[in-house]
Amino acid sequence: MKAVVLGVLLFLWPAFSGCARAAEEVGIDEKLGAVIPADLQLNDEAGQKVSLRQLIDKPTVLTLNYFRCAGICTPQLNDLVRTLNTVELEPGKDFQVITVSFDSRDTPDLAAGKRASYLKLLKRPFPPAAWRFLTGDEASTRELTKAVGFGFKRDKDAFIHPGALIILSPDGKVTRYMYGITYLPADLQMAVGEAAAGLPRPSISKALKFCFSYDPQGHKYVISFTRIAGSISLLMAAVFGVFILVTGRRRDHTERAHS
Amino acid sequence: MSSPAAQAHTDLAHAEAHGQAVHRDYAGAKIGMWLFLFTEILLFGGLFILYSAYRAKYPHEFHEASNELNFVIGVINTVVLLTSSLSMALSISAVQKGNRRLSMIFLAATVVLGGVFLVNKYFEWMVKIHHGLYPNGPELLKRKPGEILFFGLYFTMTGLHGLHVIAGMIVLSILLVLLAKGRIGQDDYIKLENGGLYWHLVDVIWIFLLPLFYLAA
Amino acid sequence: MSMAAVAAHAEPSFLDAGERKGLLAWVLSTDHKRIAILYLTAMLIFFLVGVTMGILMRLEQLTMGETIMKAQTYNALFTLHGVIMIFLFVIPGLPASFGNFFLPILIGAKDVAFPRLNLLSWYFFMTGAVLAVTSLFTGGGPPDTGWTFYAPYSIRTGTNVSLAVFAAFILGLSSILTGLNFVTTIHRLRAPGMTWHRMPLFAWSLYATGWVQILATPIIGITLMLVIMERFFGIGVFDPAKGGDPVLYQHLFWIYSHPAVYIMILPAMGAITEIIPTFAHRTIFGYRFIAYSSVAIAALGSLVWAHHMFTSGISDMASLVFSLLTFLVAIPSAIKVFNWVATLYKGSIDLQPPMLYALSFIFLFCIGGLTGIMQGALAVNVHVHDTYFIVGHFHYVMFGGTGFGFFAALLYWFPKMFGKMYNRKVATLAWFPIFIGFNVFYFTMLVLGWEGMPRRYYNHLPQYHTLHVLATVGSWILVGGVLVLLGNFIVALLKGQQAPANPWGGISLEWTIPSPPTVENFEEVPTITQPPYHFNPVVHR
Amino acid sequence: MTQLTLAEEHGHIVPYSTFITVWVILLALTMILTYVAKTFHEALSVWAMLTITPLKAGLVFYYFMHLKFEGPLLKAMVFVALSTLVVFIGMLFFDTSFQ
Repeated sequence: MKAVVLGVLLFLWPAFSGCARAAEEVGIDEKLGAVIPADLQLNDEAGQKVSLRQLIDKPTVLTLNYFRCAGICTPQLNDLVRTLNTVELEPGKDFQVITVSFDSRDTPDLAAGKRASYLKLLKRPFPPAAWRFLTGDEASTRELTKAVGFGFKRDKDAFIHPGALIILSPDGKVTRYMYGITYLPADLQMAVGEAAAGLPRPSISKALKFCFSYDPQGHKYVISFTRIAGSISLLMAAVFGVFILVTGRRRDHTERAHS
Repeated sequence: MSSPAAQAHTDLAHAEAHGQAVHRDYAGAKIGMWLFLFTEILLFGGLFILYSAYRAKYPHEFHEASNELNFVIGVINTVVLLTSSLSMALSISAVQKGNRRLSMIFLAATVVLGGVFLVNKYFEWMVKIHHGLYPNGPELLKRKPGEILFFGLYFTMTGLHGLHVIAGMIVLSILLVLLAKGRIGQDDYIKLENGGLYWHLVDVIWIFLLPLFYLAA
Repeated sequence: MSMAAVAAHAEPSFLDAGERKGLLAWVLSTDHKRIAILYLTAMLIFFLVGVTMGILMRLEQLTMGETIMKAQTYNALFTLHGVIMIFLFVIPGLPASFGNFFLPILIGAKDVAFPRLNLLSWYFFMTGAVLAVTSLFTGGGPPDTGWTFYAPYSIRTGTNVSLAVFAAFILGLSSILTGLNFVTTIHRLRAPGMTWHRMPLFAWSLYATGWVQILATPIIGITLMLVIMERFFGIGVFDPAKGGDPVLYQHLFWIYSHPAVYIMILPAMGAITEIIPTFAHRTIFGYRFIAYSSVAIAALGSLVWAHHMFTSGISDMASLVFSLLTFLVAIPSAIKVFNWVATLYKGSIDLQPPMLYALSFIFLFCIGGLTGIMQGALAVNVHVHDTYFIVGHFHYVMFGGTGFGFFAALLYWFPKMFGKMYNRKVATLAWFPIFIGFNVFYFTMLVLGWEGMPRRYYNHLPQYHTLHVLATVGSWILVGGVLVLLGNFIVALLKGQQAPANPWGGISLEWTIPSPPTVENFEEVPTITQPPYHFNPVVHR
Repeated sequence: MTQLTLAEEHGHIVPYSTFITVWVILLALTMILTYVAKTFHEALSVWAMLTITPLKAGLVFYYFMHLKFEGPLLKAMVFVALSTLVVFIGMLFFDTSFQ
């Protein structure tokens, strides 16, 4: 009965209201086929101004991170390294990787350090020019993230942001999004192949991963709260179980006596 | 464990197969109702899981947001629902004793108290909505994430509970009619008892909602 | 319909009885047997729709690049294939059809505990099905989230997710009502002498399934409702912009959906357990082990949900524990397999069609289970995550397991349900293409996945081409066999021979009553005096 | 019909006074809970919530919902359902608290 009422109510909603949308969205708002603003000025690892037009001349894997990230950025880039190690493509010739920091406080120095450490992780010959780490002022990086539909939000000192690879064609067109923080070499290979042909392709596996800030104080609270809740529920369960055993046995006896 | 005496049950199936109501399997109907209540408990359980996960994550925000709820209304509503539960239980005892008139009075009181609860709830919601504190409301979106979640959960859980109260009132009203017509009486009151079980469960859920939202400050 | 049956027995069969005629006699009937056939018909139609979508997807992979459809169409197709197959065929599968028909008969009852509720749950099922199909053509186009409706994408996408999610909610409700009905029936309506340990094992498996349906389905119900609320009101619980945590959506989703795997497989195991002793002419080995392992699978299966989330950023500690629990579930499953094999050992096996499919079930389920355990091991999981290995694995479990169990049960009980015998030679011949096609198709998928072929993509790289062609050819063989099998049933319905009351020499209660049964099932309520599967003079326990 | 449990259920009538006593206790517990939550600091009020609320729910289950007068079967079922919920919550926290 109640279910029917509920069902009818639920069914009527679509008639009344459109889809509610948050003002500022964290996540990916796909911009397949859009061309990134190629004249944007960013800083390379030596602090020199460089425009994306100068860099993008082949299929490009774009990742958006910030370098002091304590969340998913490191696992994401580590998995990208794992993928790059096995992908059957030649870096620097078939494709390149560009990592842009969306945190304006990141410096070219920091970027250079990151680059060095990730290049060290790569187990195959990888021309340094095939993986760039760029930084920039807030206005330029915002323009870039907006153009590719990458929504993130500042949270105190950290950022809440999604994890994804964005594949660009040689002329800077967005052709594919690869969501999450783990990737398959074959997937990347296909994506790069399509980017080379300039064909935008809709995405799959849209389970986005998000990066949250870490709050040590709150964390402590979690554990004590859990402990309390856990011990109480265990206690209750035990009491209830004993109770059932006791009353149940008595009932059994009377039943047997009667039948 | 021994098999239940089958004669009664096969009688039931027999009667059902012919669309007659000869005998009611009293215990069977009750088991069925309890199983249904379990699904309700787990339905709300999903929400309680979410609540506890988010409260653990945003303890301070939940604390502050809870301060904005008027706990007096919450406590008054608790008293109203507890009293309605009492009159529901009394109604069943009355019908068991064969006092149908008294049973009807108690049942009607239960429905009326349910209505009082909803009216209170309505005013409480309206104040919040008036201040822009509703999901996607202008005021709420300016708040911290934890507070947005608190109010999101507040509206979802009290709203779903409110729907259950409405459903319970409808069921109990139907039972009131059946009671008036004599279709429920001293010898066959399982419907009333099952309706009562549902109402009490709605009460229990509110018992949990009170401290989670109104007294979390 | 079957005049001979009417002549032979005083009472008409349930197919002929009743005052109403035509379609109304079916859609208004509260007879558990008619409702079972309503379910069966509807599910077989949805199954064929799902198969068609599968075939189209395989055709797309026959060549590289765009073969017959665009990537967006492929996305919609695999979502629909999943939703239709899982929610409309595999989950309701055996309980709603064979469970409804045979549970009351197996325990010596005349109907389920709540016959009207039973009919209502069929209507919920059909409503959910219609809404699910409607969601394809209306709103912003077919849902493209995959059958998991993962937040936050599912709360953002412009496609018609709301309606599809609502459909899943209604289907869940239908599933809950069926489970509730079965549990109450087993508690209240067992015939005199039918103690718990004299109950056929199919009833045991339905009992365990019923509990999982009751306790796990509400969680998905509320989760799906929250997705709808999120879409319309923006309450924020799964929206990271408002502080929500999408990982919690995955938790709640898998709390239900992993046990759902056991809702799918347990009844199939139960049906197999009925078939094996009949055709081995031997008491089932380890009755209590099999009965309790059903309950154990249901209980343990509810605890392992997070192994679906190893790459979703759950904590390492939790990963470890869930990994361990996943291995634990394998134990009761293995107990069942060992007991089946022990039953076959030294039995005089009669390789009739139902037995043939039942034996294939054991084989295919073992492959499915073992590949599942491989994923339980963490390191492997990360390697094969989101590849064809996963696709191959769950098709081995769901098609090779539940699907073959369904076919076996249909072959076993068809003569009882309709009073007609199908052509057994054709059924046996159809087994060859089905079994061979199945393995060519899905084993190739396992290999593809192991080599890194990503799932859910309409295109593939040259190095996978040969295997893709092989899989597509396998799909044709498989579907050809399935069509022959199902066609055989239709022919039997139209002009099959009258089936005897007990064509297989079974000894459970359903074989003591006429084929098809009368409305009341039993002329006289049976009194049970011995354990089930009592083939040998030696009393089992 | 001759079954014991049926006869028992038909026979058992809870006196009005029992229900009224339970109701008074429930109201008193509500007041205590509110008082504690509003006067004392967080830890104590969380503890009060964790003990008093299940106690209240238990009273409603036990008396108002007649669980006290039911057979062991129903009690066991309620136990299974509630422990399932507890286990779900526990397992989920197991993940979130280690994250």
